[in-house]
Amino acid sequence: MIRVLLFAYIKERLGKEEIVLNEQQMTVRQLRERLEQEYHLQAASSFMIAINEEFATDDDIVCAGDVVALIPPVSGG
Amino acid sequence: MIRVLLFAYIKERLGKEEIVLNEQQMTVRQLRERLEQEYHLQAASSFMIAINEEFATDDDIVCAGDVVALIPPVSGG
Amino acid sequence: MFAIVREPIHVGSVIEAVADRHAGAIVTFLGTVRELTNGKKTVYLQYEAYESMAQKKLEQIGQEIVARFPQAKVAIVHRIGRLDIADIAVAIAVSTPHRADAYEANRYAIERIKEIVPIWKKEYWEDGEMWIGNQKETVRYDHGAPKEEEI
Amino acid sequence: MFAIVREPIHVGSVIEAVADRHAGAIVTFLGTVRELTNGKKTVYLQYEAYESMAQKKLEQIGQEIVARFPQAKVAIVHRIGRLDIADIAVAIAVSTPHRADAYEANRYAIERIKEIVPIWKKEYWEDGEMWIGNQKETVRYDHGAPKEEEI
Repeated sequence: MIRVLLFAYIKERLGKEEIVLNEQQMTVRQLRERLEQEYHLQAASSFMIAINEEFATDDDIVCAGDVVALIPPVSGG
Repeated sequence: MIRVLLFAYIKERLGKEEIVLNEQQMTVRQLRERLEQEYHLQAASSFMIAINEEFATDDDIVCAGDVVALIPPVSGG
Repeated sequence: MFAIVREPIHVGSVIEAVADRHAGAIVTFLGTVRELTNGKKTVYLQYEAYESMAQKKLEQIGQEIVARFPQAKVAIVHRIGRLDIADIAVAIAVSTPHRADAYEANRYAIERIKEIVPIWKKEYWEDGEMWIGNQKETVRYDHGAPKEEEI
Repeated sequence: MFAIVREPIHVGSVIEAVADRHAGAIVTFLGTVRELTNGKKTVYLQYEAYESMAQKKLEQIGQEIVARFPQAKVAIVHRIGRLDIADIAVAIAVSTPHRADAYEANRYAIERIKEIVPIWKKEYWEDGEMWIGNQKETVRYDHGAPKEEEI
């Protein structure tokens, strides 16, 4: 089970704070594809992905128990 | 009569806060020469001179009633 | 001091956190809520953060600065929640022995915040709202409810 | 706010003086008394000013900044008298709509202060003292009283 945290406009648009994926292991790339298909997040390729609070690349592996976050372009400061 | 205000190490070295010159009119250049001769201020050429709180050049004229200040290299901030 | 807070930022505390006998310069940056952006009037802002990660990323920025300026001390506090015009959203204080480093390190901190710290700003105007960083998501009230276009 | 003061500088007031609905950035510079300069330990400093002219020159610097950055607001306060380690000698606050200008204008202000504002600093060490800006005037106590060399 992989938790995917949502923030900002993604959270608003999907109307929830997280998604739970029933997966044991997948690459970040696979996770992006899954989100695009299942949640119609077509802009998912422009998000950064964090695994356990560190930015990840598309080839990184997400395992069950990891906390993933979708990070749309930030605008703090 | 021209008042000449002294600051920082010049004030300390001469042991006074101002000098009074009995002149009706002189150029800044003449004033520098006078200070060098009379007060042994050999470094006077490295000071800035202010007339009535504005920096002056050597060709500017100082008149009786003006307040002159010797401004050694500043070190505020 | 690296923190994400919901209450008004106390600038004095941020500055005190970097005070140092070896410091000759303390440069502070305050990011404040500006009323006009591209001629458009902001009513208020809402900041949201991935708080635990944002905190870590602020600490990381501090470490990056110290790696480059070993005598620097850094403090960064970012506020989230609703902010009104002229409120302080972020305060960055950097102290160093000499001033050039303090300016440079401080500027570095704000640029990095805008790159890597998971904080998002939503602007509210009189006639709409928008999540900044994603211009496509503009919602104009006068055009009715948000469309169901895909994101 | 442009002032020469003898009491501790209240940084909050200097920052408040530049707060503005149109400001998105406030950059503040604090010049603090550093313990070590070129490896030499300062015990305290004494600042002296040609006060009326210094005040005018601070105002002039503010005008120079506004001429270049018309939306900038500037406040500068310089303290004189005796200052101890970590005391604030000068506080400069600049607000502008966008941050690049605030950093640049603030840096300009401190560089100009060091050029045109008639303020002088005397450093006191354990074994001597010196008016800064004129290295020749060093007085070392262990060499006895100042010599009567010409200045």
